[in-house]
Amino acid sequence: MSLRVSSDCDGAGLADWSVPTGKSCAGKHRLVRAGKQHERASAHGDDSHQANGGATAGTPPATLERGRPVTDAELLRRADWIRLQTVELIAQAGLGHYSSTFSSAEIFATLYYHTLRLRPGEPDWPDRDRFLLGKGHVATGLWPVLADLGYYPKEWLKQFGKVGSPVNDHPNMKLAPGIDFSSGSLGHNLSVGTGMALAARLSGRDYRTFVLTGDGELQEGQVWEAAMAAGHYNLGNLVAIVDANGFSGSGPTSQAMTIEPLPERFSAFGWAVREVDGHDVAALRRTFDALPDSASGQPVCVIARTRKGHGVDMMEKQPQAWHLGLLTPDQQADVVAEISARMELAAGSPQ
Amino acid sequence: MSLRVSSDCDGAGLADWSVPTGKSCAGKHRLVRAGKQHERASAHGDDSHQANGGATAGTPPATLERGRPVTDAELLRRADWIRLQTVELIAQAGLGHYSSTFSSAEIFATLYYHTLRLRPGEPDWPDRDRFLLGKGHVATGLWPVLADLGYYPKEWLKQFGKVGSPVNDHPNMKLAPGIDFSSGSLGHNLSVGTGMALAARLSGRDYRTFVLTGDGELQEGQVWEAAMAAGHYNLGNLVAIVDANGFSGSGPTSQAMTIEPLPERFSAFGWAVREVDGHDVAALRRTFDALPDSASGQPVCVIARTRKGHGVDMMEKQPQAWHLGLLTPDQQADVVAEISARMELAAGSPQ
Amino acid sequence: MAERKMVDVFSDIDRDTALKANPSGYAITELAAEDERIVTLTADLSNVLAEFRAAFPERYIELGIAETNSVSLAAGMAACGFVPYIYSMAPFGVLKCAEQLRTDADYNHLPVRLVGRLSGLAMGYFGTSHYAVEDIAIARMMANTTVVAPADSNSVLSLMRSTADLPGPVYIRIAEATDPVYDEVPEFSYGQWPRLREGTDVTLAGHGMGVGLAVQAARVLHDQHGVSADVYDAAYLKPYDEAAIVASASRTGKVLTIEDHIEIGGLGSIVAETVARHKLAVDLKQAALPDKDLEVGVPAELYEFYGLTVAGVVARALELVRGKGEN
Amino acid sequence: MAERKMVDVFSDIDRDTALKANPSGYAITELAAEDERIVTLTADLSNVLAEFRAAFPERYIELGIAETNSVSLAAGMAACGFVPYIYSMAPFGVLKCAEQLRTDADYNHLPVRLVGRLSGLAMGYFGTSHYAVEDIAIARMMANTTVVAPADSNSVLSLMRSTADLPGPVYIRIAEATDPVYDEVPEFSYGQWPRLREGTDVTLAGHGMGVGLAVQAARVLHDQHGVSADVYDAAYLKPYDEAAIVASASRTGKVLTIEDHIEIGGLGSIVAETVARHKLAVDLKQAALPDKDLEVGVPAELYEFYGLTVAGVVARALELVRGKGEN
Ligand SMILES: Cc1ncc(C[n+]2csc(CCOP(=O)(O)OP(=O)(O)O)c2C)c(N)n1
Ligand SMILES: Cc1ncc(C[n+]2csc(CCOP(=O)(O)OP(=O)(O)O)c2C)c(N)n1
Ligand SMILES: [Mg+2]
Ligand SMILES: [Mg+2]
Repeated sequence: MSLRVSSDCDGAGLADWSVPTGKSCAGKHRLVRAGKQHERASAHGDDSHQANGGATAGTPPATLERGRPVTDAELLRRADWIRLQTVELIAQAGLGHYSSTFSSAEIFATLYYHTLRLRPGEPDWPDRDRFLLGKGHVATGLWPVLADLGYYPKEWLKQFGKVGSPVNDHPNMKLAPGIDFSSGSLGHNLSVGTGMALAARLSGRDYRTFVLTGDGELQEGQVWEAAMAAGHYNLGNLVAIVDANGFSGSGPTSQAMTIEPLPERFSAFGWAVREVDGHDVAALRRTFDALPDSASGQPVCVIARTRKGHGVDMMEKQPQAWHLGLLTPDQQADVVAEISARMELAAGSPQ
Repeated sequence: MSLRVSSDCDGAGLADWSVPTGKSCAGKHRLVRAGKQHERASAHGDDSHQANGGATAGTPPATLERGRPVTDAELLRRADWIRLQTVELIAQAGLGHYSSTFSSAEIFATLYYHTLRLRPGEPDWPDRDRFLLGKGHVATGLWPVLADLGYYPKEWLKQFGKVGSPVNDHPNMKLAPGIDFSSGSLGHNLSVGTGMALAARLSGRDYRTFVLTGDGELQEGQVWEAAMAAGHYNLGNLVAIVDANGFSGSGPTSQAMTIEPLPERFSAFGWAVREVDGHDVAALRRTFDALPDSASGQPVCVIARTRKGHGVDMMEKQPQAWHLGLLTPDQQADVVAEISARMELAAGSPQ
Repeated sequence: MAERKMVDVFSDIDRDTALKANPSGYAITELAAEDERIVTLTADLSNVLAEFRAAFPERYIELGIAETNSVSLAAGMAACGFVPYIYSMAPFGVLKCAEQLRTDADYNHLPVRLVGRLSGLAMGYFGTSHYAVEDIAIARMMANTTVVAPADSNSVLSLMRSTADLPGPVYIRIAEATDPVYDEVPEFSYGQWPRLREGTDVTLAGHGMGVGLAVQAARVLHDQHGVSADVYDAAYLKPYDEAAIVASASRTGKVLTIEDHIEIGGLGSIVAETVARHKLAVDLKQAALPDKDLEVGVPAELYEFYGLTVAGVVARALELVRGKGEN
Repeated sequence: MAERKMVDVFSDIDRDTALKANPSGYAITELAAEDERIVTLTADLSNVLAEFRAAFPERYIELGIAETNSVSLAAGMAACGFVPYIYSMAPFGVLKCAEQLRTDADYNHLPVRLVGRLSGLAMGYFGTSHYAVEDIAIARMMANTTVVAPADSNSVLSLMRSTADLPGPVYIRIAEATDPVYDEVPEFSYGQWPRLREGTDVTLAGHGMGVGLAVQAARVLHDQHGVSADVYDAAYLKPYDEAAIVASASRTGKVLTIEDHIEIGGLGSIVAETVARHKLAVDLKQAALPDKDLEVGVPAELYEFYGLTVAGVVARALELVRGKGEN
């Protein structure tokens, strides 16, 4: 953890997200490490994000701290709200991944409304916790959340599926603030996250990196290369969440290519393993609250046992039929009714 | 296991190794399955192997059956002979992988002089056991063995390292009889072997497929994709032998990128695991003799605990320095003396 | 706006449509009935092989989302006498497995076939990670591999049949949801480009979805602009039809290539290289994807955006003919 | 025959020689002293970074034999402000990781650098699996990636220094054991090709080991054959120097490209495409590797076999000048 600062750079404080600027400081570059704040809330590259939702000039952007208080009922409602928003976005575009998004809804809700340390007004704040959507095909579940938290205006959602839109079927870090890395090709993001966790350690920052992977995604060998590296380097600041819904695109993973026994596989690769019901927000909350200290010696794999299509009966029954599809207007009305009824019930019930 | 023979093909019995010939049988192709012998001992492709060592027209080629009787002393001598031959081949070419070959010498000896079912006079005999050299950089250990068994004339070894030679630093199935698949890029051959094991099952043949992998090689994610698939398909006819010498190219695997605990990793991926001293030929023999029936439900991983450079003191002490190198003439004289002395001792000792 | 939505070419929902839009799935079932060495493999893409799986359940091998393994494993099967067809999404089948394809299949001259569904921008909606727009450039590097890009369903049938017995690897690049070009199953000669229309003013050569555009554009050019186009189906990208390029380019002096691929390394490069080596001073243009960050959207919108439409092709052809907008 | 043996460019045995033959290892140590964002990563190739590891032990990350992971992981570090240099054997660094390079580094405009040691036929002895002879073709498909191929140790230093601050990915293709071309560290302008000799009869353009061959061949052509060659160091393959090609080709009417790469997709294609697009009727030839199965042997023998020698380049240049042996 002892990076030597070789030389200082006039003027601009080069932040950890900044792209090398070369001439601007005579070729001398230093990392800004923990504790230093940088001046502008900005983007990943030369061409900045197209908008910067929450930041207001003058006032320092607010930090959403880890472990924010929230009731289980609120989280469950939030998860169902994510489902409803997803149904809308998919209808707008004409095709989408329903059941895959539904299995992650409680995970999204818990991470973004309770667990992660974020600064929506400064999306590239170097000390934010990172979240990588390995199973990038469920970005529809993330877009409404990021809009709600103020990363960008809600109007952006209306662009979903159109040429030029910053929010798309898969997330692109060059286009949408709040996206820590692009995804779409399964199996890459645990490697990317391992790199981010190593980066945290090297720059002395205490952010955590969370990577959500599909269970089918674990069939990619690159995931095991990354798992091996994270285990080898004792990256206690890295958390893999497996959305273990038992299905990949065309059927049950147990039939297509089994990935079990998952706990044994991850522990043999040097990880601490937690198994949890991925729709039980209380259990998810507790699991994330009890994550070991970042400096601890083992990456943590949270195996979230989920149901693909959870929250909509007909999808739970035929998860692979709704991996990629489009509800007819009638079906959509039924689905919306089913979810909304549950939300109202929850709103009426005591916490 | 019930392949329908859709139609018969006039004339030529298309053997399992044969490349599709298209017009020759009006587009109708069938697999030749177990029990059927094919007519010619030939090569993998249109352009045949450049020689066909043992086959004599008229007499059917002899089969070397599994579990051939051999003494431990003979196997140990054979292993040291492989070391001496390797030293010679490398001197001839000017660079080579000493310590990596030395750690596999007893494994080569046991497989080729005891375990594998082979027909050197008919290198492409469909029912032969397959052997794949995942760690292709130790082909110097294989070339003298294949020549000795009659796959090709011993004179071929004199071509080693020259442009146009069929035997090279890494094995090429298009050039050398007895090579079941080319290798060189680490991490591929367990996938290839899984394909061969599936092929055996589909065509109703009882051959076994053995894949020798380096332990550093296990850092490749593709190995785990293959391990997963072999476990999933219960390929009891597949045997992975890990040459667990504790070093990859530039240092100890434990420092570079740990692959332990190996037994746990393979069992979590659905394999039966055997651990054995990879220089103890009796133990190797017993392990291979006791392989479960091919129809059994689990691929077998034999973890051969070895020493990289085994058999030459100075190389055992500095395995990575001799991963790739060239002995000076003086060093070579010492190495040859050390190995030869041991061989003479063994020749004198009672079995 | 209905046609502007993403067409579902591979989910279970509408099996009838899916199968009609799935000629490579149809073709392999037919071929496998004749050739029992044929097996199919997918990395979580079993939907496109529903018919095959029903007919030959034991000859279908699901390999999970593990593309590199599927290529090397197929090579192993090929070395034991099988003829494996790997069905994959083109971006993950080619780009992700370039080394395995080269080292295990191509170098060993093994009859591994890769059927790349959803090539080019066909997965537009899914984002750039799902684009296969440099696959031809990569496949073309492999000395022993045949590369074909069928124009429509009938061409898929023809090219899959006629390449089935080739001794080396074959890459079959499937363009999705193309308009029909051939009324019946055409005959292809290995490495040759059918001449679909004879003309003298400008050469139009395309592959995959580019063929339909060329044919339709030629009609418009003739009917509305009095321009006579020489049209080729460049279905074979390796080997390609050098004689056809030279003959037509010499005739017209102007060549427009049309492809759902980046402007480097594909048909555009093939034609440019051929023209240069033959010292033909010819005007060249490409309707292809630019060498820069690509947009995301449903395919129809993307094709519009990049001029891969009949109108776009007509416009470029007219520029060529009228000597405008040259680089 | 000593020089016909395999030169050991990366083992521990002779550390002095290894370091002298290791300018990319030298350069990165120097750069890292100035820029603390720089980290290095290898997949079991730590030998080539001995000096860096001694100077910055905590900034060296060994990743084991897992090339794809190293690329995506580097992209993750780059997204957090680091500038990772991945040192790998060129065949495993580029071909095996094409998708990770494109999707994670290039599409995201991240400053990931890939230093491809042992490119072309430099690992000849090890067999075709170890050849990196289509790496330029693949790297050139990536819109945001800069591709350079230094001619000698001084060029390695220059090109590594001058690309260190680029905002996007860089692929640095290292040719091993080349003869010196530059007496001191040259200055490169981004995307431009230094003109090493002025001439009027024939253009010689090479990259990597091809530059030294071009320079030496030009001398022979002049002294022994009275032929005046226009010589370029085509160190930048992306972006490349279109103006230089056009100017020189127009001047000489004859261009010979020289490269340790297959004849498709590399410098030969770049020049052919440029010439074609500019409608220059020029005679073209390539000294490159053929599009067929390649031989195995130590590099020196292979270069001899494929005419990648001074004599081979002179012979081809003379054919061009005398109008013989054209295709
Ligand atoms: C490398 C790669 N191969 C294939 C695909 C196509 N694909 C998209 S989603 C999917 C299934 C994913 O299954 P899983 O990881 O279990 O996620 P789930 O949808 O069940 O949450 C596939 C194969 C892809 N995106 N990337
Ligand atoms: C894909 C790939 N990456 C890198 C190499 C270069 N390489 C050759 S041998 C070797 C070390 C292998 O270590 P291990 O598998 O343990 O084999 P050992 O020599 O110890 O038997 C490496 C990295 C390669 N051949 N293939
Ligand atoms: Mg799943
Ligand atoms: Mg080892």
